[in-house]
Formats: sequence, C-alpha cells, structure tokens
Amino acid sequence: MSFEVVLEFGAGHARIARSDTYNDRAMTAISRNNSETSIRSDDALPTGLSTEDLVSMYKTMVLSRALDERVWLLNRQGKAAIAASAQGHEAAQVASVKAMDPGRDHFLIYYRQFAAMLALGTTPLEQLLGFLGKQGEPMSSARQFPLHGSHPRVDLFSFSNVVATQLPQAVGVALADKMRGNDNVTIVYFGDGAASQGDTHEAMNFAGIHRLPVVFFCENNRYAISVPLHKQMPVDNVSSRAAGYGFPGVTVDGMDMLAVYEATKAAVDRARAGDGPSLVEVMVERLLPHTTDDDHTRYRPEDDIEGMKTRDPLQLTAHMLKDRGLLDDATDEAMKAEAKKLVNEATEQAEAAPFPGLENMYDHLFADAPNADGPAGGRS
Amino acid sequence: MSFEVVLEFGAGHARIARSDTYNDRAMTAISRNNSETSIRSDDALPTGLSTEDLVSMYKTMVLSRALDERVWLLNRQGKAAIAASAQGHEAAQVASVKAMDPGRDHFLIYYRQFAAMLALGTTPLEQLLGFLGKQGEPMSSARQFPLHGSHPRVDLFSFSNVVATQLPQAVGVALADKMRGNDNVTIVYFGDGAASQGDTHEAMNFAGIHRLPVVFFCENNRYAISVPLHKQMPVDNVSSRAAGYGFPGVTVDGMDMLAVYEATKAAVDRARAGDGPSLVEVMVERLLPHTTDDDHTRYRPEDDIEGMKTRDPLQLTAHMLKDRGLLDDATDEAMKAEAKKLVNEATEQAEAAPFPGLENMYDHLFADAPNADGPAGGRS
Amino acid sequence: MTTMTVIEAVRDAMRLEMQRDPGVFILGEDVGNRGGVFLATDGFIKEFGEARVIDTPLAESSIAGIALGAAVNGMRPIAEIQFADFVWPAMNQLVGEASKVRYGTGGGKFAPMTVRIPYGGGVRGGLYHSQSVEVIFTHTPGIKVVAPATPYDAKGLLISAIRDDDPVVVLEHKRTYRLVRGDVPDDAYTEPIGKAEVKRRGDDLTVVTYGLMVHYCIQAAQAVSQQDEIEVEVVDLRTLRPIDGETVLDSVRRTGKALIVQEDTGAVSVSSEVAAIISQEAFFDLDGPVMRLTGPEIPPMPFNPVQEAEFMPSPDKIADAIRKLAAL
Amino acid sequence: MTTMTVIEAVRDAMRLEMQRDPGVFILGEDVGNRGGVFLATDGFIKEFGEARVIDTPLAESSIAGIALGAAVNGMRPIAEIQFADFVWPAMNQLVGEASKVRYGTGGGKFAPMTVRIPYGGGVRGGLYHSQSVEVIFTHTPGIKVVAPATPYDAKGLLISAIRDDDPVVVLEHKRTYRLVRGDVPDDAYTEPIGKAEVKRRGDDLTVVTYGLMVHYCIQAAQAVSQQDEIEVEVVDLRTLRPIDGETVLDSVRRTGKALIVQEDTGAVSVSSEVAAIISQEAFFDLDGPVMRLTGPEIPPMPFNPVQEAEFMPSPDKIADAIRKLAAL
Ligand SMILES: Cc1ncc(C[n+]2csc(CCOP(=O)(O)OP(=O)(O)O)c2C)c(N)n1
Ligand SMILES: Cc1ncc(C[n+]2csc(CCOP(=O)(O)OP(=O)(O)O)c2C)c(N)n1
Ligand SMILES: [Mg+2]
Ligand SMILES: [Mg+2]
Repeated sequence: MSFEVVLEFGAGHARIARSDTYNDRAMTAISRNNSETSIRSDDALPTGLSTEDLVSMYKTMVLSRALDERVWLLNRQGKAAIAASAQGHEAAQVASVKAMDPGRDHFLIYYRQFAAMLALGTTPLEQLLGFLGKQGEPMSSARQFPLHGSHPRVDLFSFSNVVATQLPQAVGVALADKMRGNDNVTIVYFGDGAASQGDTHEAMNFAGIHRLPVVFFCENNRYAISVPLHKQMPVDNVSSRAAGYGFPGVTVDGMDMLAVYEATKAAVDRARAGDGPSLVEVMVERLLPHTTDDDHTRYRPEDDIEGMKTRDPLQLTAHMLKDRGLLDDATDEAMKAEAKKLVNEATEQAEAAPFPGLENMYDHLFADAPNADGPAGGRS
Repeated sequence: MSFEVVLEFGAGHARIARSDTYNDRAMTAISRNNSETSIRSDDALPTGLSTEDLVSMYKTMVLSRALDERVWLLNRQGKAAIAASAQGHEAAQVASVKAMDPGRDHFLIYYRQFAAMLALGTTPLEQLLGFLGKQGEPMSSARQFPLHGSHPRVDLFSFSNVVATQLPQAVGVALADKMRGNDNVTIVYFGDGAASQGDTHEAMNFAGIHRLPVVFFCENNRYAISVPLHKQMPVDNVSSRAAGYGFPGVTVDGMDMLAVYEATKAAVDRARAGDGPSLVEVMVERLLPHTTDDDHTRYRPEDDIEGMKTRDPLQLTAHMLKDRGLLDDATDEAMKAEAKKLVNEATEQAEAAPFPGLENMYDHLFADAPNADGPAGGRS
Repeated sequence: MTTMTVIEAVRDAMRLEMQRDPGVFILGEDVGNRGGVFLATDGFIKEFGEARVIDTPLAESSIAGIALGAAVNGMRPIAEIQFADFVWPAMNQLVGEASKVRYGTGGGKFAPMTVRIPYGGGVRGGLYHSQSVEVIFTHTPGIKVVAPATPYDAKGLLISAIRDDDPVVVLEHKRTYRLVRGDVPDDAYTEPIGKAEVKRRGDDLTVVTYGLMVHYCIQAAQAVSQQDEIEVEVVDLRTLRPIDGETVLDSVRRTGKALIVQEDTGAVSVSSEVAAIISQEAFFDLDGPVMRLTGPEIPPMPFNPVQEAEFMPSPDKIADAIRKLAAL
Repeated sequence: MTTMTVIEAVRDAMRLEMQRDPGVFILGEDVGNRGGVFLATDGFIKEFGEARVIDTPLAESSIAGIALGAAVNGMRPIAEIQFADFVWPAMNQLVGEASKVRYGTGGGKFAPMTVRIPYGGGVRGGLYHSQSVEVIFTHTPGIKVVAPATPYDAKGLLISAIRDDDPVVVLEHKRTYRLVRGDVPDDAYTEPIGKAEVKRRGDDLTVVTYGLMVHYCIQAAQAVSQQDEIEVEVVDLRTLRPIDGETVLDSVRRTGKALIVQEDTGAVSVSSEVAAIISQEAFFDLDGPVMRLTGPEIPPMPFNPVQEAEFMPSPDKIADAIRKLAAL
C-alpha cells in the first residue's frame, strides 16, 4: 500500500510523496517497515527551500519539542491546568508554515500547534504564559485555554476549542480577501476527528463553489482522542473527500517535511493564483496521549504505541539532515541545549509573572463599552 | 454528456440508465434533446416488476398529479395555507416505493412526497385534511404543515420542515434495526439542497462506518428554492459524494421509472443483505415553483422553464406504456377521470370536515401526562 | 419621509448601508435573484452584483461561520437566516463562537456581523415556521439582540446593527413585515441599541412587550382606555439584550403594576427576565404581582387556524389580563 | 447502600439499566475503550460490547439525530455529549427536532432518549469547558431537564430519565463528579422528574438553587446559621423543566424572602424564571425583593484562576447575599 495522491496538483509539483496509506489496523507494521525510507535524503530540494531553511526548520522543531515537554512537566507539577502536545506533528506543522507567507497570510490553528506557532514567530514565553494562565498572555489575556485567542504580531487565531468551527470561519476569512481582490491565502488546521463534523463539509463545499484561497490542512494522527480512524470514517483518507468538493486532495507523510512543504506549497500557489482551495492531509503520529488528562494505554493497542515510536519526526528529520550532511551530532546537541536554555528562561519568567487581577476581567466584551453589558447583571 | 454511474452497484443490475448529466447551464438543451430517448420502452422489465405494476404505478402518478393540482387550486382559493408540489418527481417517487417493502420498511419523507405517500397507501382525503388543517388529519392532528408528522398505517414520517434533519434520524432508525438483528430497510428522501447540510455529511459518514441498511434517496431537481445547483455545489452530482463515505452512489434519470426502480432495488437488496448504505440520486424536474408562495420566473431562466416542460414524467411514462402496448388513450383518459373523481370526493369531504377544537391542543406533549408541562404556564 | 411597511424599511436600511460601505454584503439562502423569501433583498443582486449578494448553499452553520470569518477579516456581513426555525444548526457558530470572539481574544479580534432572523407566528406556519428564538441569544453575553416592531425602529436599529462592531442579532417579526406601516425618514439614521421606548403613555399599569405584541398591546390599551378608563403605559423593549431595565423600572415605579406580554412560551424567557428585574429592583414600588401573558407551554404553534389563534396572545386576551391586574 | 461519588452514581445507574433493558445503549465520543473522558462508561464496552457502547465520530448533531432515530424505532439511547460546550452543534436535533416528535406527530411517534451533558465551571476549563447550557433546554416545551446535585439524585434521576418515554436532558455538573460523595442504594430506583427537594430546613429565608451551587448554598447556610443566626431553607430544584413551582412557593410563602443562586449568567435564565414565578405567585407573602446571585455577564468563564474564582458564586458570596437580603 502506498500513500495515494488522491488528486494530483496540476502545476509542476510532481514529486508528492507516495508513501504508505494508513489504516487503523495495518498502521503499526507499516510505519515500522517504512519509516526510514519515507524521508528522502538524496533528492534535490523543492523550489523555495534552501539547505539553511531545512536546518532552521529543524531548529524550530527542536524548540517546539523542548517547550512541549516542559509544558507537560508543568502540568505534572500542578502548575499548568491542561496541555495537548504537538509531539509527532512537528515536521508537518513547521513545513506547512514554511509554505505560507506569515506576513500576509491567515492562520486558523487548533490546540495542537506548538510547532506551527513557534515557526510563526510566537515565543516560548508567550505560550508558557498561556499554559500558566498568567498576566501578559498575549492571545486572550489568559481568558482562554492555552494557545487560544489571537496574536498581536501574526495573523494566527483560534477562537475556541470546539472542533471544526474554524473551517467555516477560515472560508469566511478567505471570502473577505477574495471580495476585496487581495491575494492573501488562508490556511486552516484541523485533525482527523474534525473531518467528521458537519461544519467541515459545509466549509469545503462553500470554498469549492467560490474557489476561495484556502488550504485545508488536516493533521491526521489516526485518533480523535481515543476513537481510531476506522470508527471515524469508512474510508482510508480524509483527502478522498476533496473530490466531492471539486478540488484537489492529497495525502502525504507528515514525517517528511519536504513532502509536506511541497504539497502545501502547491496548494498555496494554487490558492494565490485564484484557482481555489486544496486539501492537504498529512499522516502524523500523536506520540503522547490526547492531553495531559488522558491515558492512551486505555485504548491504543500496544503494538501501535510501540510502532509509532519509530516515527518520531525529530529523529527522522535529524537523520535526513545528517544524511544530507547538514547536521552533525554536536550541532544537534548544541541546538537541543540552546532550546532547553530558552525554555528554561521562559519558564522562569512565566512562573514569576503574576496572575491577572480583576481590573480587566470585564473589558473587551464589546467595542468602546467595556461594561455596557456587565459586569454583574445578576449580582446582588 | 451522460448520467454517470458514479459507482456501480455490484450485483446483477447492470442496466442503470446512462442518460444526461445535468448542470445548471446545459440543462435545458439536454433535457429537450434526450427526453424522448431517456425512457426505454423496448427492453425487458427489471426483475420484480410486472407489466401490471407499471400500469398501477402510472395510475398512482395520475392520482398524485390530480391531487397535487387540486391542492394548488385550494391554495389559490385561500383554503390551503401553503403547498409544495411533486409535479415532475412522481415517476421517481413511485418507483422508489415499489422497490421497498412498505409492510416492514421505514420511510423518512420530506415535504414534496405526494406521489410516494399515495404509493404507500395514504389517501387523498388524508392529505387534503392536512392541507386544510382539518380535524381528523392523521399525521399530526393538523398541528404541522401538510404531509408532516407520522402515519398510523405505514411507517412513514417527517418530523419537521427543517431540511436534512431526517438523514441522521434515518441512520438512527437503521441502527436500531441492525442492533436488534432486524432486516428492515430505511429509505430517506431529500433534495439536492439538503445535500449541503452538515447533517447529511454526518449521517452518511456514520451509515458508512456501521454499514447500516439505509437508502439515501436524493430527488435532485437542480434547485433549492431559487438556488441553482452550481451555487449549491462545485460538482455535477450529489452521488459523487458517496465515494467519500465508502458506499456506492448512482445517478439515474428520474423520468425513467424502470431505471429508478432498478437503482433503488439494488440499493435495497444491498441494505437488506447487510452490505450497507447506498446513495441513489434521481434527476427530476420541479415543474412548479418551490411552493405556492414562490414565483420561479424570478430566478429560472426562460429556456430552463421551457425545457423542463418536455420532461413531464406523466407524459413520458404514458408514452413508454403506450409504446409497450400497456396503455391506450381511452384507458389513460379513464384513469384521469377516475383520479379526478377521487380527488373531488376527497375535497368535498375535507372541506366539510371541521377544524380541530381546543380540546386536544395540549395533549401528546409527553407520555401519560398530557398537561404536565402546560397548558398555560405563563398565562395569567 | 415615506410611509412604508416593515419589510420595506428593512430593505431600505440594507440598501443604504450597501451603498455607503463597500464592506457590507449579504449572504443567505435565496437572497439573490429570488430577493429573499420575504423580498428583503429584492433587486439587490442587480444593484450590487453577485459578489456582494451571495446565494449560499442550504447550510446555516456555514452561513453563520462564514459571516463570522468575513467579519473578523474586515467585512460587515449581513447574514439572513431564512426563518428563525432554521437557525438551530447555526447555534454553534453564533452562540458558541461569534459571541466570544472579542472577549476570548482579549480584544484582539472582533466580529462586526449582523444576523437577520425573521421569526414569530400567526402566519399559519405550524411548528417549523412560527418559532420565536430570542431566548438563547438574549441569554448570551457578547451578543446584542434587537427586535423592532415598527418600520421606523426596523430601519434605525438595523442600520445600528450593521454599523455595530460586534455581533447583533436582528429579530424581525414576520407578521409585522406587511402588516405594519409607518413613516420612515428617507436618509440613513440609527436608533440606539439598548434603549426601550414608551410607545404609549399611561399611569395605571405598565405593559412591557416587544415585536408584534407591541401593536396588540397598544390595541388592548386603547380598548381598556375606552371601555374601562384604565390608562396603560406600553413599553416596547426594542432591544432584548441588553434589556433596558431603566426605562422599564421608570415606568413601573410610576404605575405600580406590570404585565409582561410575549408571544414566545413563558418558561425561562425574556418575560421571566423582565419580571425578575422588576421584582428585584422595583419591589417596594409594586402594588401587585408582576404578571405575564405568554404563549402556552407547547411547541409554537399548531398549524390549524383554531389552535394557532388560541396560541397567540391577542388584543382581547391582553385586555383581559390588563383588567384583571388593574383590579387587584 | 454504598458511599460513592456523583460520577460513580452515574455509572451505576447506566450499568443497571443496561443490564435490565437490552434496548438501552450508549453512544458518544470516547465512550468505548476510553470509558468516556470522565469515565462514566468505564468498563462498559467490555461488559456490553461494541454494539451497545458506540464510539461515534466527532459530530454532535449526528449523535443527537441518530439517538433520536434509534429512540423512535424502539431503543432507549443514552447519548453522551462530551462537554456541554460542544452541544451547540446538536441544538437542531435536540431543541428543534426531539422536543417536538411526540407533539408534532399527535402522539404517533415518541423518543425515549436520554442526553447526558457534563456542564459547569470551576474546573479551569476556560471559555469552552465551563459552560452552563440549561437555558435553551429549560425554555423548550417537550423536553425535560434534570440537574442533580448529589450521588443519590444523580442515580435516581438518571434512571428516571432512561425509563422516561420522552427526551430528557441530564445536566451533570462536572465539578460535582468527584467532589461530592454520598450514600446510594445498590439497587435501581427512580427519583421523580419534576420535584424539587428541600435540602436544608430554615424559616428566615429561602435560597433556590441547583447543581454544584446546592453544596455552596448549604455551606453558606451553615455559616450564616452559626455566625448570624439566620436560618436558611435551601431548595434544590433538581428538575429545571418543568420547574417545581409548588415546592419553591411553599418555602417562600413561609420565609417571605427569596434568593436565587446560580452559576450560569443571569440574564434570561433559570434564575429569572424562578424569580418570575415567585413574584407572580407569592407576591403578597414577600417581605422583600426577590434577589439573584449569578455568574456575571461575560462568557463563562476565564481560564486564569483568579478571574475564574471571581466568576463563580462561592459560599462566601452567597453568605453575603443572604445577610444583605435578611437585613432588608
Ligand atoms: C465539537 C467538539 N466535540 C468534542 C470535543 C472534545 N474533543 C477535543 S479534541 C477531540 C478530538 C479531536 O481529534 P482530532 O480532530 O483528530 O484532533 P487531534 O486532537 O487528534 O489532533 C475531542 C473529541 C471538542 N473539543 N469539540
Ligand atoms: C434548515 C433549513 N433551511 C432552510 C429551509 C427553507 N427551505 C425550505 S425548502 C428549501 C429548499 C430545499 O431544496 P431541496 O433540498 O433541493 O428540496 P426541493 O424543495 O428542491 O425538493 C429551503 C431553503 C428549511 N426548510 N430548512
Ligand atoms: Mg486526531
Ligand atoms: Mg431541489
């Protein structure tokens, strides 16, 4: 079995990875057999990517991993109420961002986007302030779950935890650009679980009808919390749905940053050229339980858990870089030490920050009228 | 262009009509050119259909048309508050019912099902009591819009006017049968408009996962009120979606009762055998405006309106029957006269019936406790 | 000044705002060539083009979600929900999402979107073309809700809604669309969101109401004035969130008696909130219980004409309730 | 009799009903091997099999709609909505459809379905894991709504809900799941839907409440009893639709004063309805205004611990409100 290119992109991007198609049952064996070969280390780079880019993308992944691990630690220490994790998704996230133009494009993220967010230029401190619910948190003033809200420097946002709500919203964002003749592209991230929601269908349908500049980016880790793919959908890939919406859909190996970059870049180019939406599905691993509240040994088969460990994008990317002669062990170690240092510093700062007070609790409900509707209608 | 069999049914039903694929722009011309040829009159009958069946199906169509016309007249006279129409859908509806087993199967209908309902054994009087909102109306005690509610004799029901809500409900009905090991089949009727709703996606996905005995029967008349297909979906056929749910989807000419019967019967057999759902899309005409409240000259191109007139299933079916030597003009006239008489009688009875009083206005809100929650909580 | 119906005032408001601000656009089912099933956007697709008058697929959640996305990206969408009864699929995007965008981003993003929802009964609509849906919106922090009763208010409040930088739900009573006529200034103007209006002065008793019932209450007030010499003050809430407690309380403190009239069913409703405000804030001024006259506790509302009429509060029933309360 | 937590009582109720009636089955997200995110169905998939413990795709509208379809075809589904905050996509199938099945078919069809909805805050859930969603269900004719506060009530009311022949929404406060323990009979039993319960006797003032707040109100009552010699009667509504006005009024007529405490935001809410009932029906027995203490009018509720604590009514705030009202 190989990753099927369900519909190939038209223009010049022929080398979309044909790796393994997953299905729930066959997954583990496949991933073990092919993880080594699925990352190409001997090919030319895709247009638009330099060797420096590869290294810097890896560096972002390293930082993301360090931050991610720290957040889970803070949760175990009782300091962070909850966390999801991007471990296993990092290569795909970083590559997707690389294919976009953060200065002008829109990013509708979901809760698992540590690596994408760092690639977009948010800082570990900003994220940690969110996890700890501290004053100065930039996305929601610590009103929301970590990584939710919007960002003052990049146009990335996630209004809620409610799965798939971001898809129609992204389509609306793209519609607004198209109406004004802008050439910005909107990328919307979602999981395999989100594919089952009605909103996903409605969003893709509308985007298809109006040929809107949207990239639907599905991080398929084969689980919606505990529900495996075969209980979520009767088909092997989310990308198989794209045909029903009249646009291309493709599935690539999310361990392979080059493949993800290429597929996303093709989708972005298509969108920017006014040719409409695309669906890019990346097969990734959820290396940790769903969130810090979860225990995936309750529902993941043992061989699945073992198998996924061979598909750690950090290891696989390091391997690829080393094969290409772009990384050696010493540099790798130095990067990891540097990441740890950055995360340590950010942790210290975040821990030292105060919790928000009550002053601003009621503001920004509406424009110009912070207390028009509150604060305490029913309070006696 | 021909009606595409998007995914053919496996077993022995090879002759699914390949007639014209519609799209909004090309429609009129195509329908005019091919309407004559799209009805086969020279072939053997599909298994399960006798020549008597054909005649009796036509008879039901004639009755449906007479009733339908009467209801619109009653609306114009100010007696019926609102009506949709099945004119143009009759052949498909009657054929679909023929493929089912009304004694044991479940029928989730929508508001345009005059002909299906008559085929299922409801009477013109019952329907007219609904349109006039009269006492004795069997489906909802005249609480609901005409043709809504459930029926005491056949398991047909339509809980609401809210488009596409019936699809998840149908899937639930089928799930209950499967859980108990019953071999009943559930058919759910819906329009092209309903295909855009999130509920449709969710319903088909679940049915596909659990291989439930459901027939999704889409009456595609190319309009959701005024919205033409190309503003509803970026693909030519609703049936193209089925692949994304792992089951067969087929598009047939809704003027051709044999083709509709065959396609539906294949789907029913599949369902009854435990092989899961199917999507049967029938291309039909909406010969009248959306409802009595509508004026379709506001939005249908003139040539579309002219073109559709050549695709009247009554005329085409009569033609086919005559070609097969199963009908002559005299019998046809007699049938129409008989239908008119039946409808006249039913109209008289319905008009003579009283409106409901207030006695039962508050009952059947809950089991056993007709007034537990009412009648007049807030009434002073 | 032109005399027009409510639906004409709605159309007028949208046309003026579309002309004024290129960021304003319409999306909904059948809003294009059909001009909307109530003709609110009649002629718009010709005047403004397909790009700004978007016939959407039949999918309310996406109508709301796409409007929201466009709004946070600088547009001012006006989404039309064809009938209130079909807004339920959009609840997640409206109540769940839109209401919390500004608060949930600490002011980073906001959503200047208007959602027009034709609602209400007395139109032979049965259980699925008669619903009142105000409760969930009026309960939700971060949404404003207006419910105009007259052409003047319909135009002024709709323009305010469109220009508002946050989500506004505009509830338009279907029965008023062609029934109610009134004078409307020709130019654009705004009526303030959040302000009730005394639609009739009177010192004996206060009736608080909104929507179609405003007109029935005024009729009832005239009847009891003539027949019983009871002078009723009719307060039209106009905005249902936030409720203008001040105007209500000013009136009730003066009259000492309050009747709340609403078409929607009573339990946990706008009428409950008005009663709660009065009984908390004006308790010591009350000369009698705060009374309510609402739709009964069955699904609104039966299709057959007899039971539909019984469901709806009518000028007669309102007059009776006024007399009873006045006599206490 | 066993001492157990609320979540254990919920699990116990479902297990007993699954054992008793083969028509009872579970559907929802992660209810299978995961046992539900709160472990309400822990072990069920092993005991009852995949066919009766269905892990659904992530799609709440279909969870509700499929449950409805199965219910009208003779089953007794128990649908789990993972968090109340995610019930909005299901509104159309619940409020729009399920509530009207029996009425809208004139008794021809009915839907014996139970929808369990973990709700409420104080769990560091932020804006999307803290919501209270009772308002829209309590407003809707054709739905029953229960909101147990104790393990005993949780088991008895859930069993009643499952056996009920109409749709019942069961609101389970997440904070009570592991916080509240109590004695629960081992066998199956039913508590009547529609009956409030006096959870503490007192003659000075009535506090009406439900859910987690029952416990906070009892704590507050103990505090003011000890510190201020005010004896508070605490009425636990238990059922939010229909509201048991009788029990509330019996108490308020005796005490003359009423405070309604609720975690949900105040405007157009259950607290409004209780206040409206009291001020309409017990006006002449009241010695003071009907007061409310509710969550403030912002989206419930901020994630950071300081503002979350400020959002929630607490025993201290409740005691203060009691003292104020008692002093009037
Ligand atoms: C509408 C909705 N339903 C349920 C949830 C609870 N929930 C949070 S994440 C999740 C699984 C999401 O799976 P997927 O989309 O595959 O993303 P992943 O976490 O695997 O990256 C669920 C069920 C939610 N947040 N929103
Ligand atoms: C959820 C919902 N939205 C809007 C409507 C209003 N409406 C009634 S029928 C209809 C068009 C339905 O089109 P289609 O599904 O193609 O069926 P047809 O009437 O063409 O047979 C619309 C928009 C509705 N009933 N339900
Ligand atoms: Mg996943
Ligand atoms: Mg149609």
